[in-house]
Amino acid sequence: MNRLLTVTTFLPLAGVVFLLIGGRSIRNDAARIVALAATLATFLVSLVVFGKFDPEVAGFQLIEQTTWVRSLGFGYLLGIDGVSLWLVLLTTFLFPVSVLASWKIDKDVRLYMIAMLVLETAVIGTFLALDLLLFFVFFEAILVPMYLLIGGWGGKRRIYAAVKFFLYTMAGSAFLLVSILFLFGRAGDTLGQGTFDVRALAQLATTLPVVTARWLFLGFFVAFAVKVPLFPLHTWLPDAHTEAPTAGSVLLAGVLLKVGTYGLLRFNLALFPEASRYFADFVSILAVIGIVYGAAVALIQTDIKRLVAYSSVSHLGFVVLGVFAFTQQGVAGGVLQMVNHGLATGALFLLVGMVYERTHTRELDEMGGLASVMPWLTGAFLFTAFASVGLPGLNNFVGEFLVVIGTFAVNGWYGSMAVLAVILAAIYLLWSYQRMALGPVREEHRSLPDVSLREVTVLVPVLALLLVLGVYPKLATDAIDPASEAIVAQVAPDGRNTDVGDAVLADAELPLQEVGG
Amino acid sequence: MRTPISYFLILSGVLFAIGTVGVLVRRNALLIFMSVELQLNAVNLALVAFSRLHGNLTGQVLAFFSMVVAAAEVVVGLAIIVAVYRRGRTVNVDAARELAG
Amino acid sequence: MPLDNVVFWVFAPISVASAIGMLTRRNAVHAALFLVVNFFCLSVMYLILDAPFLFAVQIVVYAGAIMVLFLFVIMLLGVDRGDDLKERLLGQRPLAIVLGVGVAVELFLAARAGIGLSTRVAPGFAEQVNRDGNTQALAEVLFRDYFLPFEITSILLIVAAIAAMVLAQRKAKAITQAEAKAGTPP
Amino acid sequence: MIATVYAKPLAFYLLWVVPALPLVGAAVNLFIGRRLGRAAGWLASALMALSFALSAYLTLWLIGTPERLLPHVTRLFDWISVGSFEVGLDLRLDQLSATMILVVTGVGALIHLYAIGYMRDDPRYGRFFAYLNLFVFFMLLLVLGQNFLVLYVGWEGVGLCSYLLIGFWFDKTENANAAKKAFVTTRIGDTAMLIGLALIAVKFGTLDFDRVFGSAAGVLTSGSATLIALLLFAGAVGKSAQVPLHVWLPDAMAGPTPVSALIHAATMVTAGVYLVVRTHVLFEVSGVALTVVLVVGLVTALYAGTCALGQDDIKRVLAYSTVSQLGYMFFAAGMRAYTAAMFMLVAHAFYKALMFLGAGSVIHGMHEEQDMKRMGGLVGRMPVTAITVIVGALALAGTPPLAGFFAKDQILEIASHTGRVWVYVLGTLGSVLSAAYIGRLVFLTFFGRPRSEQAEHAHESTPVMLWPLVVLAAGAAVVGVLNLTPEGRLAGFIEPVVGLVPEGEAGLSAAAISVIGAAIALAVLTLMYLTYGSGRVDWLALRVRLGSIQRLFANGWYVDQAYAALIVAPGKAAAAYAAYVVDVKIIDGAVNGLGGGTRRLAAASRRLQTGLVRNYALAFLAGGVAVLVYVGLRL
Repeated sequence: MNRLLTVTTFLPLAGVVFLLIGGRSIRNDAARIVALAATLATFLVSLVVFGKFDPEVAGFQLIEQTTWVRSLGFGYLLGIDGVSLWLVLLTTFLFPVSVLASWKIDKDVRLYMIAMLVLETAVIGTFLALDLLLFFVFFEAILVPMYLLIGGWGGKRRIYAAVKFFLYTMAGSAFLLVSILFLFGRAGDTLGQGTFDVRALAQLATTLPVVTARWLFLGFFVAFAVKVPLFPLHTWLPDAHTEAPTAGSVLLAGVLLKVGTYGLLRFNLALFPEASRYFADFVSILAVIGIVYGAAVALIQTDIKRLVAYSSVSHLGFVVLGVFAFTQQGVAGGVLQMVNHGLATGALFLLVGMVYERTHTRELDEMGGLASVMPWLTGAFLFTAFASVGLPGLNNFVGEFLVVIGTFAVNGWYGSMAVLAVILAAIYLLWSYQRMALGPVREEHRSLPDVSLREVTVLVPVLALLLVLGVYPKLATDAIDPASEAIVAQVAPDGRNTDVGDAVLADAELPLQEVGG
Repeated sequence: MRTPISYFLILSGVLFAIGTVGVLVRRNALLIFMSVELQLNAVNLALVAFSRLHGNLTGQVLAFFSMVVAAAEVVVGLAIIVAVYRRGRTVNVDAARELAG
Repeated sequence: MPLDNVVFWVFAPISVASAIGMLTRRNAVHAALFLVVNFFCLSVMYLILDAPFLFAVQIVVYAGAIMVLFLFVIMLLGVDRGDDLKERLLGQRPLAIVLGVGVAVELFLAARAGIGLSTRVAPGFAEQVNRDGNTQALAEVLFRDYFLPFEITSILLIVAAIAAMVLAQRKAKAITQAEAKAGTPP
Repeated sequence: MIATVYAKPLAFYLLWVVPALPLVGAAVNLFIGRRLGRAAGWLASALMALSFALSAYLTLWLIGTPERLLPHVTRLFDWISVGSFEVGLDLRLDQLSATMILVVTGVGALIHLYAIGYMRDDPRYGRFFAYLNLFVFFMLLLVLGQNFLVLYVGWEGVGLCSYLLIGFWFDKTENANAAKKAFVTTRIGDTAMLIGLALIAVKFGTLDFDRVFGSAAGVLTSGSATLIALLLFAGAVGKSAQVPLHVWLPDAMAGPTPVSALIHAATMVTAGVYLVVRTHVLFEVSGVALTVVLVVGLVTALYAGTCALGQDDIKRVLAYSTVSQLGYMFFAAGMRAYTAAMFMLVAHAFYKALMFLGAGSVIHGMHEEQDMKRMGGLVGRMPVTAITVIVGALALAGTPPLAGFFAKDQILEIASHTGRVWVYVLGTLGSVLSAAYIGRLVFLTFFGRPRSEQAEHAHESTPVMLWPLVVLAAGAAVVGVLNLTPEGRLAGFIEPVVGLVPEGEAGLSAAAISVIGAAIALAVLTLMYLTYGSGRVDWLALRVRLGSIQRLFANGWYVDQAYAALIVAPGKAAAAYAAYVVDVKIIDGAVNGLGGGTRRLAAASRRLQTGLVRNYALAFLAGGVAVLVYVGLRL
């Protein structure tokens, strides 16, 4: 039986075992190398998954199924589709980058790396689990290493931030757990045997009373909305981002937030299609508020990390908006946008971290003119900022555009409001770049070094992907498209046209102009 | 045997209730402990009565186990009381208020 | 009136009275003695319930070993001078008594609802179940059906014995480094 | 929609090379520009020249190709493909885009050449050419795109490059501010445009030009056509600096002068005009949108003309002049005179590039002095610059037989002939203004006495800077032959794409309009000479006399200040409210309040924990009894 997904998920733990067995005798450099090797190996394995993945197939592939606790119906069920494929690739890609970016951490390196590796397993497991209980186990397992990373290696207010992060997420998860258990019980009543298998539950959930399904939807929704985070459940994010160490911020923005949007897509839409339609407007409005609000608040931040954090609130709003448009372009754009945001915002945090290592400040007012002393570093920042702003040709644009047209097909106002935030994005990112890099340089920064070889190694793959996915997004959308089509087919209201490309054909016969010979 | 089984059960219940009250009203740890023993014995009586009622020995076996466990419990419990007495020079349970919120 | 009925009506009041006696004595030694009486009455009950082996065990283990242990500890700690019976917790005693009566009433009702007040057992227990003697029959059940639990209780007893030793042990005074250097014994 | 039925046409193999050349130049200069040293500029210029040669070759091919094979479309690869919504990276060569690439690469090449001299001493010389090349790449993508999204890529790309170029000397804060202002202001328009694109995608299911335009009349109601056209026009307004989004352009003068020439003459700002012409089908379906274009163009032409009159900074005069001239092009397009607009675009590219480069030469000669009050009498010290700039100024003022004369004349003629009397009158007023401000510029700069130390010692620029001036001056002088009448050669060339020039018989005769136009230009120029060039009028006293009107013009009618007060300040306040009140007080307050409430509840309930084990036992028993009662009642 094919065990590829299990290997992908648990390979990082091999590194953990190594680090644990070695005990305190492992030196810092050795710990770093072990972690890097483990994450790189995981990335390679995930590339194998990518190679074996058949983009023509809409459903789950490479499924692995084993009974976990037979008497209770707990299963071990992994599977991958176009949506999770790219999120897993994003995860396995960002982890080696983050490990490399944490090279300068000197405090308890071994423990730090253990936390990173456990985190990777948990995140990958979250994206691959098709068994709700297994998903929940991974989902909760994310919390612990992340809490340790923020609380152990963070900035001045790290404890406050870590606790806030933990409590917010736990509060959300409580609702999730209750809902999951309810579904399990339902399955027991209906099928005679309780199950957490998402595929089986999706069948079952259609038989639920409408009101029950709506409550369950909300239970799932709260847990994921905290993670996304959707307005008004977002206030943990700026604190966590600001206080987390660089790699923590990168992973938080790059990967962890996607767990929320992924959960909405995978579970809320699939399990509760009727409730999803019922709450679509509510969720979309929250998303739009988040988009505009996050951008507006980012506008006046003086702490560069806070600024990027609020921009995440704005960008993730786009993802949710696209997903809840229930059109093929919206959902595919949303998924693509998850990947794009992970790369672009991850890169921004990497760069901010590098700047911080040099200037020892996150306050924009205490920087200025850095472009004169480190042209490459600030150039990379500008490049990433433009990607984040949605400049066409770079990755974010494609996702945003798909989301916008996907949303427009359903509701022009949501789309328009979301696009307005693009202006704000240009303002806050360019202004932050200006305050950081332009103008006269400060005396104490005059001798700061530009990027080192290690930092180039960290940045080049990420920045290259920003460009590649902008110029050739089909690389990703070829796999995402069938999956999103399947999801949309489940959830979209009957009779609605869910494909923007079909608009004309549905509306009118076209006298297409003859072109050429 | 002509005595109705329910008599034994009622006797068991009364003894159990007395033991319960004893646990609640006495302050001497040793006496509380004795009251617990009384409760255990009351239950044993019920078990044996049920054994007789159902015509098999399971209840008696259970009562037997209960006695064995009670013996072990008494040993440990008394040792704890001794240890507590050594710390506070008292076996008054009201004096041990470390858990007060 | 059959014999077993007579015996019951003799020993049941005694056991209740001794239990109440235990509850109300200030002196711990007296209370313990009342409890011994109570246990003895219960052992008689076992006898009329056709459980002679438990009758013996009750007398030997409970009335004998356990209560001796209690008395021993009472003496050891020197807490036999008597308790202050005045209740200091507001409402504790009346509430306890009310609840205790409630428990008794509930158990009474449960017995009535469960088996009725006048259910009498089928004869022939001694002939069928205890055919080769109660002890032998019990041993068969115990060592065949309940062998594993039996073994586990033996482990429990050992653990309890060790635990008692550990708990009751006086902590040896720690030898400070200075003392060790000076060579003075603790 | 790819026209590759028979053997692939020549353009299939060559078209993509046109934008690829500057892209290669950009990449090379970006990464190893520093090592190339001087060669960076020559490399960039050579690639531009090559690109121009190729464009010319392709245009010739186009002219010789039968109409039924046009337009030529090349799909480089599938860009976006989700569901049945597809966007390819498609390039299109037709008469309109051919005209544009010729202008962009031709004028662009000259500007590159000029920059070799102008930027000679800049430490980031290679970087500058990388940005210039990148800019041209995006501009070519913009005009060659076969669908809205490729156009939008170019559209945003030139915005990006203008940001980089305007803020090229970023160590001065005001340059950085200007760059940001340019990007953000144009982005406002771009955002509207993006909404328009989304609407098109939703209505048509495609963004391909041919399919959209081919079915526009059938798919769109006039209401939705108006909405889409106006949204697209908003993008054009931003990019082409029309009222009310014109504020970025004067500030964009912070960039190096070749940048000003490239952005404000040849390329970026004309993108808006190109967009309107390219998408004219949508505007025509709407009808109302065309009127809006006309009005905005006219208002801008007049408004910017007055502002140009009030400026002292030589580059700001030219900036407002550009805004004003673009207004002309827009109101031409608003009258459906697309060919006239395109002709004006071409002519303007020549003479405005010339003016900017000439101004740059002056600034260089004056040691970075840009204030015209401190110039004067430069004609003797910088003869080549002076003569070429005067040629450009005469062209701009509309003096026959230079290019500007024909361009402006045709627009006014069409206005008059189609019965739009008020448009004709206001347009003529606009040409009075343009003759006035450009005359003022020339006479203040080159005539009279030197009014400062630098002016005394000004020096002529190097040949590498002067040659482009000469070439452009020649172009500005003779490019009029392309389109001597509204139905001239250029019009005939572009007609297959945009349709015929509107005709009419109303109003004055063509000859009369030409004579009036020429007379006005000459009269105003003479007046300006008397005021500023002859030395007989104390113009400094005059401006004091004019007082508030002068200040109004100089400050661009205080539009910047109004925006700051009405939009920026309330926006900042709202953002601050969101961040410090909503986030901190309300949302976090609620969260913290929840925490505090829990804590108070705990403080209250801890009293239950007496620590008395008998209390606990009592509670335990009470619970047990209660459960038994419940069970009993259930039974």
